[in-house]
Amino acid sequence: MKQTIFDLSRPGVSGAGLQDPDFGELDPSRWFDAELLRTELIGLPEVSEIELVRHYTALGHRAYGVDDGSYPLGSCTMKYNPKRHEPLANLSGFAHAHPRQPASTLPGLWELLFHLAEYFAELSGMDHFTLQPAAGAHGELTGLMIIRAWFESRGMKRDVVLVQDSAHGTNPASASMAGYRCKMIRTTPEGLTDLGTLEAALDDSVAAVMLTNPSTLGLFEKNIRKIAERVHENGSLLICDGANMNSLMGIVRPGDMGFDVLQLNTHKTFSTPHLSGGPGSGPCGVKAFLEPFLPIPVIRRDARGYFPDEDRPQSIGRMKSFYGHVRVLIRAYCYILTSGSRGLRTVSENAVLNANYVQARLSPYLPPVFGGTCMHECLLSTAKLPVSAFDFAKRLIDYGVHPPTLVGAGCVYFPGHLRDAMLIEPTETETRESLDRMIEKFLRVAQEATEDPELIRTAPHTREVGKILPSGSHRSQRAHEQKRPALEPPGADVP
Amino acid sequence: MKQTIFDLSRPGVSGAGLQDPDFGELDPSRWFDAELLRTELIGLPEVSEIELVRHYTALGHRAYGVDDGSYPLGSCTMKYNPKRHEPLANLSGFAHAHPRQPASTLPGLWELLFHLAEYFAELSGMDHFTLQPAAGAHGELTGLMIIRAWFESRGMKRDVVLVQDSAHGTNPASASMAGYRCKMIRTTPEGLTDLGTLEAALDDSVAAVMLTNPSTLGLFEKNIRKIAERVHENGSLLICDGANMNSLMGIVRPGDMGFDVLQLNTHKTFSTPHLSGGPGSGPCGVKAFLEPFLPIPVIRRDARGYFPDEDRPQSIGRMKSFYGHVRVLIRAYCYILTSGSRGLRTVSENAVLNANYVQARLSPYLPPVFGGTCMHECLLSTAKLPVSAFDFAKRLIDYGVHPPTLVGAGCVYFPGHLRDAMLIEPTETETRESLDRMIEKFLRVAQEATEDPELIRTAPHTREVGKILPSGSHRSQRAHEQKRPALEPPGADVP
Amino acid sequence: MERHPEPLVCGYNVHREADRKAMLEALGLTSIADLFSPIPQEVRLDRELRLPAPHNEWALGKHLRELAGRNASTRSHLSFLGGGIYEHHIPAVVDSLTSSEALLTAYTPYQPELSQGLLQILFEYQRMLSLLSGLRVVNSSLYDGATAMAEAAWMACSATGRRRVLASSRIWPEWKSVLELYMRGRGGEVVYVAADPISGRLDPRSLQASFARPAATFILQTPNSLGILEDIPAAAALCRQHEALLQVSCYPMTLALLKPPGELGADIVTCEGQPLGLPLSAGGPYLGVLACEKRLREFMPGRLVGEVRDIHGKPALALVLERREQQVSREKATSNMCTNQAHQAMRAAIYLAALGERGFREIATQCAGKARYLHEKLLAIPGVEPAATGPFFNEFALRLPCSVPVFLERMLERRVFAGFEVEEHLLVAVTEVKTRAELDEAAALFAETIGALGR
Amino acid sequence: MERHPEPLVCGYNVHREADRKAMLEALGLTSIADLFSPIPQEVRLDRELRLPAPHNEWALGKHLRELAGRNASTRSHLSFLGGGIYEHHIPAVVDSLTSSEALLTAYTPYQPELSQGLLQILFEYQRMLSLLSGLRVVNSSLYDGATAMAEAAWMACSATGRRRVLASSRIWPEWKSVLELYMRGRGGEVVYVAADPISGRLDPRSLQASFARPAATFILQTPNSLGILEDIPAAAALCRQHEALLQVSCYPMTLALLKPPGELGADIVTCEGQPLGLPLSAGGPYLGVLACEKRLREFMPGRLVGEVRDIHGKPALALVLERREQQVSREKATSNMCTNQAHQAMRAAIYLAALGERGFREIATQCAGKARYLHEKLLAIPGVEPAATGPFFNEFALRLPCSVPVFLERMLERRVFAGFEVEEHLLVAVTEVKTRAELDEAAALFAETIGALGR
Repeated sequence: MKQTIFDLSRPGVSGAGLQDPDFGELDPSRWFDAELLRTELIGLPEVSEIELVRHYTALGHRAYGVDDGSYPLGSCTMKYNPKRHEPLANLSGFAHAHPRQPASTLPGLWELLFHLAEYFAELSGMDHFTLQPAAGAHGELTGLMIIRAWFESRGMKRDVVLVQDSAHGTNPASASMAGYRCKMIRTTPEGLTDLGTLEAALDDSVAAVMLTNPSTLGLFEKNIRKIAERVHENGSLLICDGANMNSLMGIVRPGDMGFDVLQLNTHKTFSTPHLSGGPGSGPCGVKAFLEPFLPIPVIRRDARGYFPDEDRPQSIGRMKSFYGHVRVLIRAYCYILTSGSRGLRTVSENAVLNANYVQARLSPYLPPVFGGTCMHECLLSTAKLPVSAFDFAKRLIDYGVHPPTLVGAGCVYFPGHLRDAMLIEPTETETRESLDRMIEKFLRVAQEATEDPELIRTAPHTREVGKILPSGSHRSQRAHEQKRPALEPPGADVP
Repeated sequence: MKQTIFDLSRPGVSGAGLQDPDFGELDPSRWFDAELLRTELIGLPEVSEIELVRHYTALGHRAYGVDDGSYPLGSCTMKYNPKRHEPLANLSGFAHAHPRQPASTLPGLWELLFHLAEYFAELSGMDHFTLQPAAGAHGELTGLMIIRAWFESRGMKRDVVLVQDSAHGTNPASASMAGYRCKMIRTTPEGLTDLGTLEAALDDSVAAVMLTNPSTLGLFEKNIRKIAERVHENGSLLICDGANMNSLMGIVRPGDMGFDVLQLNTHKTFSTPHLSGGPGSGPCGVKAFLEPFLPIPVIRRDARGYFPDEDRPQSIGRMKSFYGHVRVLIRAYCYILTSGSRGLRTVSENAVLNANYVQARLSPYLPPVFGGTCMHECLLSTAKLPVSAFDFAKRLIDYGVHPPTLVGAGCVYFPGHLRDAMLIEPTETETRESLDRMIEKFLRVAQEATEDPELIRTAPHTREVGKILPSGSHRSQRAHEQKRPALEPPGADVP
Repeated sequence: MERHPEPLVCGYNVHREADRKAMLEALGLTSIADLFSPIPQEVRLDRELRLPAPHNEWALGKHLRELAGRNASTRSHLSFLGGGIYEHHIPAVVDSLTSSEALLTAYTPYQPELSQGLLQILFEYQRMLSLLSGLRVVNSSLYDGATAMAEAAWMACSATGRRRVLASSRIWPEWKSVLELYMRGRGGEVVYVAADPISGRLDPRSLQASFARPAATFILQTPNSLGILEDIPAAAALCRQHEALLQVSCYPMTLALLKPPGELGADIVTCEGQPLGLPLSAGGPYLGVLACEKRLREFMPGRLVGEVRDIHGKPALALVLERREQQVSREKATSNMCTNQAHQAMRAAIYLAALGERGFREIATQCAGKARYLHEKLLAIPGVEPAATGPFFNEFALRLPCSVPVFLERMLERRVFAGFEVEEHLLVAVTEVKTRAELDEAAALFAETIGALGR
Repeated sequence: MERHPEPLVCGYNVHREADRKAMLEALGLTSIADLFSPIPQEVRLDRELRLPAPHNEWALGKHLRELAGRNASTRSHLSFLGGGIYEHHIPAVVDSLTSSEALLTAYTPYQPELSQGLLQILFEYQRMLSLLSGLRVVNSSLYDGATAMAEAAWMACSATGRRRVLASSRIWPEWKSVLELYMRGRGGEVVYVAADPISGRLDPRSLQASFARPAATFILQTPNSLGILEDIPAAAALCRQHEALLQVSCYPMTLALLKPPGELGADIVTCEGQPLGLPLSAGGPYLGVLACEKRLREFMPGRLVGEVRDIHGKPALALVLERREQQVSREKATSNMCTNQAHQAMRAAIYLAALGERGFREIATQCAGKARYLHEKLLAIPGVEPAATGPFFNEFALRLPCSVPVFLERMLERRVFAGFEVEEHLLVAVTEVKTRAELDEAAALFAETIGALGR
């Protein structure tokens, strides 16, 4: 670990002068009672601007982004983030507008958001969208709260949500936050939702069935129409985790499959940057009958123009303090305007093409778990190799490839028997040449694994720190029969 | 060498769509005669945006700037470049203004430039400034052309310029471009201008004497007033290479020393970034009697405001197409406004303090060439060590320190007997801690040099390429008795 | 002249038609349609999407500049808006350092070996906010101040096993809405505790009375929605007495000058982190700050960066305590947090480091000092009175001798956002970016407008 | 509360007073004044500098925004200005990639071991401009188009041993001034060669006549200052006949579509590189492009990046042929060039790579196509006539039935920069960034204004 900024502190140094000569030295003890005032220094570091810049420049170099190379992190969709969006999202009329300005002073903002919601609706086949949710998981929660409000408005109490066992961890967690009990639906040997299990689980306690389609196993639910029928016959609603919408654009729409609610992840489908972990944005779309329940405000249009409507008695309320992640949404809007309908369709086509290409090229050494055509990501197994998927993935780091998604090292949870699976999502922005280079590296690691498994198990060997075992994944730790040495308390824990 | 962008080209790929649907497919052959039109492809590379970004991001990481660490490049003054200047220099009213706009539409620009010229005048003790020159060397040329015009206006022909032997190479080169013959003034054993040699050289062919003060050896010319007197008695003018003005701010002014003309280097004194080699800016100041000869336009103020004046019959004309490097000058203006008079004085004080501190700490191992107090840079010798200054400097690279200035590897030319000297300029933006770390590294290399000189001679060892011998410095090549292997023709030379 | 292959329509697709053909061949397929064979025909879209025609980059720029240009902003108007979101100066170095390409385009640091740099910035953020809040554990971000308050309320419920949440009635109205919605989901109840009508502060007797039934937590916002600084120790004492956790939601700028809530008895501190170097952004993205006592760590939502060791025993940083999180514990997780506001947390860390101890204190002092300067001038206007007697920081509520909405409209015509209406009062915020000339000008406009509107 | 040491006044000085004291002690000195002992008292400044009081960052920002806000620009007005500098679209990716901190804060790559990345970008720039110009050697930049023309004129003088320079009379007037000044310095003579009054192109008979006395070079600008594309082969033939070098100074956008001058007989090509991804910047900084035949390389000013080998024989990049340069050859150098426009050259390289072969051609085609669209509309206005019959690219001269200055002033009132006056004609430039709607609107305004001004 590099010296922290605290280690560099030289008390009494400040950045470039901040004083306002018109006010001079001000003394807070004149304004606040002594018992309110701090009696000791806070302890913040004090450095000059050059020290600040060198410290954070060096840290910024010690990270790995899409701009640095391959990032086939399955289900996370690390595609290229267009540079042109940045200055546009930073335009003064967006970046420096205060959320409490009178609505009449932000007509350009409302117009943009209104149209963006329309585009999302057209893409997904839903009727209305809220752009308020802060991230995909927040969008899931929004959808579930809307479903809940709808049942309540009809005087019905249903307290179960059915979720695929391969779902993103956010799905059951969101259901739980919305006050639902979760029941898991088993995956068939083909990787699809088990229709029998689903039908058996459907009773009048089930408020909703939540599916990811294509699933987190990279497969399209062939029976989706039948599933939707059964769910609706049961009086339940069908909610889509739209995280994988990036493989469907212009080809098929969740709304047309029978989903009543879905959330989108702007970074996965609309190329907003992931920013080391966020902020993201998770717009939530609903069919018309659920529209009254959308969170406030809803952007509407009338004769005078576009405006945020808060006068919505059936609304669930607010999911966050203001309208949404405006400067993230602007990037998604720009992406749609740049791409157009054919461009977006090509995005999905190429995402699927790339995943199948990687699957086909690697399958002799890393066989696909489910075989057949995959969608935008492929699930390959290291079971044939004498090393675990975890070890395999860590070795890829030495070759400048970001590891694929694994249990405990990504946002997808695989059922137990898939612990040796890697979910690989190349994304449409990788060229064939780039895929070939990446495939070459996978193959090299596969060869090394048979020739010198110890080399793989102790990788990475080329980074400033060696292999770090995951803290939360007991399964993975058991698999390696290694204990994580001396887990320290989290960083904020100041001794 | 990394693959070039040409190697990555995939014909038929274009960046994000550029077409204008309102015009559709346009056909140039309808507008231009066939013999005018290209018949073959240009051969430009074609890559998608992600390939472009990854290529140039990787190249951007393979460089070393002030933000990365110590950069004690003597006479080049690699100080910290404030980040706040960048967005201000990019404001729309500067960045998107066309130089052929009517002057009346740019009042803010003229006001800024007018005041900046005033600040430069106050700082340097000159009476008037032109902000037109594109870089320091261009400013020198401007000053010499003004001197030439002044002599011509008085019907006098003088064709010699006297220059210190330790001067920047730009001084004699500029004199030559202005049509002067150069005569060199020897440096005394104390590193100062030899007054005797100077007096002997002064005759009625001498138009000007050009001095750098403090000199490129880091020393202040104690006899500057006497020199100025003699020069002026001879009917010659005294011109200052103001490259080292960064050590004098608020302490002494070249105008008060007797200089008639000087140029400033905005990156050395006013922290404009050096940008891998430019653009810079080299404002040129003159005493009042030379004002009529300044290049056009000159920014003036009258009752209606600030404006560019082109109606100046005695002007030398234009040094470049438009007013100057506006967006570089804005940064210098911001620096002055942030610093104020005391801040600028402190800059010079600390620059000199840091240089003397480094000199004092290193002198047991790397003795100063001239001893005594230096100004903002110190000249140390590796003569006591069994390796050359060139070898020594290259080893510093392995420790993450940019080499100091040397013959053939920097912008200062040292007379022959100083070939083992290193000119070290820490600048005022290095903390004591940072200097101590750098000094530690110098000492480590000095120790290595005595213990394992071969290790030093073959350094650097940690970069993607090994030591490269300079192409131009025959002296240095002879010193090492190594020939540069197979010098290829320059890059643009397409086979 | 040699003809180019057909150009690609879309900007961010990298394959030429020939590439696609060759790749399909490698797959033994003949057309792109074959790739989608798992999708039943009957659900497919049989038309093109109805979206605007593709814009080239400069057409896009013109369009966005036109939209942005129609918005007013704090750059076009003189603004005294606050209410949880404040117009602070953001040093350019914050933008510069956070726009490093890797920090912009990296994923959540699930792979610590590749991510030591970004983990360290988050680690430093956690430590800085720990120092500011006076509590030992800080997570590496939640969505915003309102959701942080709501998540923290649930933490308290989990830790205490109770479902009843008390909250000050003077919480920003939007935040109340979020809190209620989150608690409704999990079956919790929110009960508001009234304020004292004179001081504007929480009424301790009301709080005492609200504790008649056990509660998981009491949530206090300071400064409250009238701008009044609350009495944290008084609330802490009552909470301790009733074995409830105290959550203090505060404006982080106050933490520069005032005692940290953790020291005064708060078990949980939440903030809207926007004032720490984040642009106003017309509503978002912002930053949810969450700090707590060590014993509450198990109940905390979100990511935590901590010190670990690599397999060679070398110290390193990584996400820790992931067993609380959804990717491990699924429906039993403390929260569904996945994507958080990591980049905003980095901004906050670099903002605080750029100002440093005394710089941060200077900014906070100017906020409070300049607010007092304007406050005094406005109280000199006939008919203008303070809405409450309690102490304020940099935002204050005034009783006007005229209709607040009409006043605001008149001021807007003069290109001034004069504040906003809370409980029929005018709430006015002042920050360090206002010059004396601007405050004088504003005061004159206030006087003129109020004078014209009469009584 | 513990007091801080005294704060530092200035933003970019890093020493505290205590640091300075300790360092002085280490030097055996007692005060800062001791450091300046070599400076005689009698020349020292005995007062403080008279400069504005220090501005904090937001005061600085407000001041600069106020100044910038009073300038009109191509963003506030509809502009048809050209004359060597053109309003082209700059892809955001160019700004993004060139703002890498190392590229912003590095020095000239004198230390190739530390600078392979930036050397490579310059190397790629040289190759791209070589392809565009049709000549084998390109340096890694000069200040701007005008100084490049002047430096190249001297190259020709050096190479031929002559001091007489012929130049087309239709060079931008500012460039003529620079050329004359540079040549005056070195004792050269500039003789202008007249154009044909009908076509607007160079009159070959005038050129032939000017060669009556030997000349080092002839300089032809294309498009010329009336916007007319010149006949390079005709000039080349005459130059060859008289053993003079032909320098063609051209608008780089024309090189996308038209034959490279090097192929048509030019020995030297210079350009103002601004159109290749550089902002208008109210005058600078811009980019001087210089390309030449291999045999002229020894006479070239400026830096050259070339392939070399390290001491292990591994290929690398470095500055080469430095024996031409001032830091080696001093008064015998080809020029005094030291700091050049390296960062602008990098921008040009990334701009060209971002567009690529067909993208660059598309932009150039739109420039010419949209210019023709407006040209046609303007010629339909009664009394408006083309000023010359020769072919144009994207800038054209019109004869107006009214005073050009008065017309321009009227158009300015409508927020249109309608062009500028050259030889009593109006010179109008159109680039790819103009939409059809803007061109239609402009044409209508032209018609209305000319109509109102009458004859």
